[in-house]
Amino acid sequence: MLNKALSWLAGLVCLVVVASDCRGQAAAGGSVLPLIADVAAFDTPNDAGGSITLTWARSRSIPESAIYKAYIAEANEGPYYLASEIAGGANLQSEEPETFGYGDEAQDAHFLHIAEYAGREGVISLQNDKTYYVRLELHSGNISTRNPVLTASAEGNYFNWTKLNNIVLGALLSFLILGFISLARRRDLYIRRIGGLEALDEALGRATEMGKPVLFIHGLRDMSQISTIAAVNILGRVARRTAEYDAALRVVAPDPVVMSVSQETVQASYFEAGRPDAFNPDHVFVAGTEQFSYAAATEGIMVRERPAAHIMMGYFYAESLLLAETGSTTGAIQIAGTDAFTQLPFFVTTCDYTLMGEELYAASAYLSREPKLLGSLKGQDAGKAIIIAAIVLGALLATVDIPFLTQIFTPH
Amino acid sequence: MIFLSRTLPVIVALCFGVLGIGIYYVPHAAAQNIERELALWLRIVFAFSYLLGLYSLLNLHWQRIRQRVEGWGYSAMVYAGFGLMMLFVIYNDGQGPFAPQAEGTAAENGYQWLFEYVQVACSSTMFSILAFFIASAAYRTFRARTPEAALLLVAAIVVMLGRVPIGAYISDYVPAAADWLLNVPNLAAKRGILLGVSLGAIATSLRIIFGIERSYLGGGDE
Amino acid sequence: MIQWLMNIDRRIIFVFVFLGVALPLLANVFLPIRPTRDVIAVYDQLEKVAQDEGVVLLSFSYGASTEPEMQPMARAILRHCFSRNIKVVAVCLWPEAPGLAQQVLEEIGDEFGKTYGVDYAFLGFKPGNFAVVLNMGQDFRDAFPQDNWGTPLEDLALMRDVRTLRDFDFVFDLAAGDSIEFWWIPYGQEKYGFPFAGGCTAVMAPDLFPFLQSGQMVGLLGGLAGAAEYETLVGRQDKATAGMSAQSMAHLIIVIFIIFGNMAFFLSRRR
Amino acid sequence: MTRDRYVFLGLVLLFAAVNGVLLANGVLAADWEGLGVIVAAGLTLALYSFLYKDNPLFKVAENIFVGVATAYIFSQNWYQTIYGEVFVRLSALGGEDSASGDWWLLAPTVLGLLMLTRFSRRFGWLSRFSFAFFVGLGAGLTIPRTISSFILAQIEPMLQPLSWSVEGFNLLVILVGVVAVLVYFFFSVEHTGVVGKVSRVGIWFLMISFGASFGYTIMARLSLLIGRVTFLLDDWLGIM
Repeated sequence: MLNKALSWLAGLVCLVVVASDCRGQAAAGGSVLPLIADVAAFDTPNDAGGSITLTWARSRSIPESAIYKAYIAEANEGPYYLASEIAGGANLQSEEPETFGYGDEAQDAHFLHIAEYAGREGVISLQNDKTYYVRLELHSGNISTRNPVLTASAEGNYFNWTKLNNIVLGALLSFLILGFISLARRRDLYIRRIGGLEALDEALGRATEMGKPVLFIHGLRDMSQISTIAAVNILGRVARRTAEYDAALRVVAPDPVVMSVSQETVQASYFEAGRPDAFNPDHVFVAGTEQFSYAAATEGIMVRERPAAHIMMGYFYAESLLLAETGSTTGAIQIAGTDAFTQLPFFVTTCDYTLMGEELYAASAYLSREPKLLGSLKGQDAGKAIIIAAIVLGALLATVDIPFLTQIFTPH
Repeated sequence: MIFLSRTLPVIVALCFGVLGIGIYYVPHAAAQNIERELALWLRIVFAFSYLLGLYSLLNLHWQRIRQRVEGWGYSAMVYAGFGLMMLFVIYNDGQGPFAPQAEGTAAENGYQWLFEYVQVACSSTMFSILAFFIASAAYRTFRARTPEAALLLVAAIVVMLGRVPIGAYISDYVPAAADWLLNVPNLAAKRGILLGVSLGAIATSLRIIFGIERSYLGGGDE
Repeated sequence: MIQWLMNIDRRIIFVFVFLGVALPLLANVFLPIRPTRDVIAVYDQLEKVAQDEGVVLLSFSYGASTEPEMQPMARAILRHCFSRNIKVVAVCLWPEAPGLAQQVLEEIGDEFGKTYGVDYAFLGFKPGNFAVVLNMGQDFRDAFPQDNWGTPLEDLALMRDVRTLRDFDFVFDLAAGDSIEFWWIPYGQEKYGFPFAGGCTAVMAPDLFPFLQSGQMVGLLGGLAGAAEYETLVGRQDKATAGMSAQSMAHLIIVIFIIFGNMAFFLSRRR
Repeated sequence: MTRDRYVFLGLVLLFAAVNGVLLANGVLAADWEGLGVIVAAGLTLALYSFLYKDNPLFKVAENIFVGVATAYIFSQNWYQTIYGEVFVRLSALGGEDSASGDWWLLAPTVLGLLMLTRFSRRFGWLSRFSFAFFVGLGAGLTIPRTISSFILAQIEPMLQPLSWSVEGFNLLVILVGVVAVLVYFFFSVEHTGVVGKVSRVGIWFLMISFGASFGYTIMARLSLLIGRVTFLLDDWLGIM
């Protein structure tokens, strides 16, 4: 609709230009330059208003020193004020592909946005929905040409067409993610085995053999965080196994809410394993609430009780180093899982197995089979597949000089 | 009642979520004014959310003092520090709390004094303690247990030497290698992670907007 | 022997580290520093702003816990701005930042005889993280109606022409958290396209390289080393440069520890 | 335990003696600044006592500082926003010179106040409206900007022509790295065969980047230590 109106306006303007061609006049005092071809004036698209745009054809015959001058007025008879002047070779439409496209024709046309001009009483900004009269001139040495006056008015636009790629990609990703979530509600979706979970079982087995307890350590974030929810899901699995193997389990948390949720989870797991009697709520407790006192208290448990396995899950901050360091010196098997990328290096170098970033969520989805987690994960996988395809294809096409995908993926 | 306490908040989230997406694509002044107004609202609500954090911290320590939990004396210390600073905050150089904040340096103003000599001193010391533990961990636990961990450690050593003046003393290749590691393979991995995290953020946002994720609302309705 | 060495009390290692840091500081050794590309890029950008007599927005997004890393950086950047007569507007996006920002602004402002309100302005802290950036972009006065001490912005000569983020020639964020990546780039730079760069703690620095290559950031100062490189460019050796000898020594000690520890690890495994 | 007690007592006395000497020699002035330096040095050393072992001195310093920081953060919210904007502007409402638009300010104020009901058993559900607004709007604002800044803007610089040059090689490495890391975090396919190999490459890239982060994190912590040691040696003892 809007585009149609624009092209109609442009067409009208061209007509005016053609009509005025025959009565082209030379400016006073100089010899004649040809009139500037295909001049058009219209509202600048994709903006909040307050700006109009002039476009005209590029002339390759004019000297480099030539300059274009645009004048603007609020009435046909003037007074006209200089709005802008640009060099003869500047402001090609190809410099602004988001507005004028990537076609070759953009090489052969100029553009100029006018948002303000220097009036008699200082700088005046263009107003919306007001008709402005603009005139383009070309000056070269002491000769010049003056095109007839055009009119245009600025207005606020309702859609930013330069964001088209953004909205299309957003809609596609939304469709995929929401689609997979609704699919996951109807049937179970496949995700691959997560290596870390096997390592976890192995560690629990060894703890049983050694007859020592297993220590589960929560990260610092509260129950509303995905990483904490994932940690609780994994704790459910750990508790189930320790109940089955009859191994002792200790759980430390820095937050009372995380602790009580963990208690419920462990209790439920012991119940499922048919060992409700073996559950002791005192084994799930808050070790400390401040970062370093939590770490120090947990270190104390590591050193005193010498658990056979330390399982650290959730979002960790700088205390990760203290935990993992003390933990590894006690000789326990250590398994960590965190989406705190800054702390991952410390876990990788001090733990026997580390679930990195999204692997933690995937493990949580794998264990809980919750549709919203599984569906999201699958939807994100689809998004990754699109990105991988775009990268590989786009780079290949760009190499053979077809920058089609590059243009699509350029943000404006 | 259930509609009011459960369904309506989800509808509110949906409306504002869709509005938040929509105004991004509309350059018209009307939409931009809405964005300006909403940004202001977010800012103000954010300021109140700090009070929530304040309450929850003070309440936590108050409960510990009241129940005489082991180490409750340390919780009293939180109140001591808080009370002392609050005196200066409220006093505000004699102007009281219903006036703009008073100007002054640490030498003139108890508020700045406490900030500079207690808060800054303690805060930065806390994290510098980690320097010691890193050294001890470097000595005792950062092990190349797997080929991957070995690669990690080699990269770490190159970066650690290459980014400080001593690297160039050892060889000109050290800073150059660190530079390449950071700008090429590190960049690639970080970009891969960023793309993954972005898709995750979009998925989480969608779940919130469409009411699939409600845990943030609190109140244990799920 | 190796077992004994591996099991020494970690407090002995702590003493090593303390000495490794303290001795070079006491010896006052200055090692020559070579600025890297991303630091030079920030310097060049500010030089460009100086030529155009522009205004810079300095955002303080760090708190007391990273003061030793970030404060020298803020000092070096401000010295560059004030020595080249660049006007500076400072805002805080972290609640703990104002005390630190005020300190450096007054210190460096006095050093160059700058006038408050004309050469620089300090607008204090606003809560809201990304929402403050969004708000500043739409309407700067809406986000910061007054300066830190309640003076309306109209009364500050420097602020008269500032209406939105577009009116700044350069935005520089000093970040201890993810404010560069998750507040300034998506909510500010993405829409308004101003030249943007940042200085951050070393912890954050490796995460920001993708944004340098994509051009979303002009340059980057990473940690105390970045600050030292900037001090070198500005030609004024200060705390960061002084710290570099200790930093080098401490890195060397840690690298030796890692190598030694791993050698012992493999030797004991072979047995 | 008793030995530790004597050690601490000795250290406290030593600290007092050192400060006495510093004040007597004029290294520290007997004013608020001098006192500040002494307090800061005392707290710094108290926190460092954690290196010996977790102890009451450390915990006292840690908790006092948490209290001070909490009050500081409160004051910044109070003076700049809750008083400085909300209170001042709302109390001007109804006055003659207030713009009519200011009434809008009531909305976020009410939402902010509702947030505070969260801890109430009876009215806690009211806080859900604040969170719904806050989190819902945040989620909406995030989506298009994430696509623009983190997906499009990060993909576009890779879709460039490959060439036989250093830049071309680096671009190729980046392409391979990004794809391999994405494959590593791909959960719909078993990591065997080609996919398994590519994901191995992904792990290598991840490890190099973790190494870079590891090195930089060590640098950061040491910088903080350098800052504190500089404070102790220079500002407090005056021997640098």
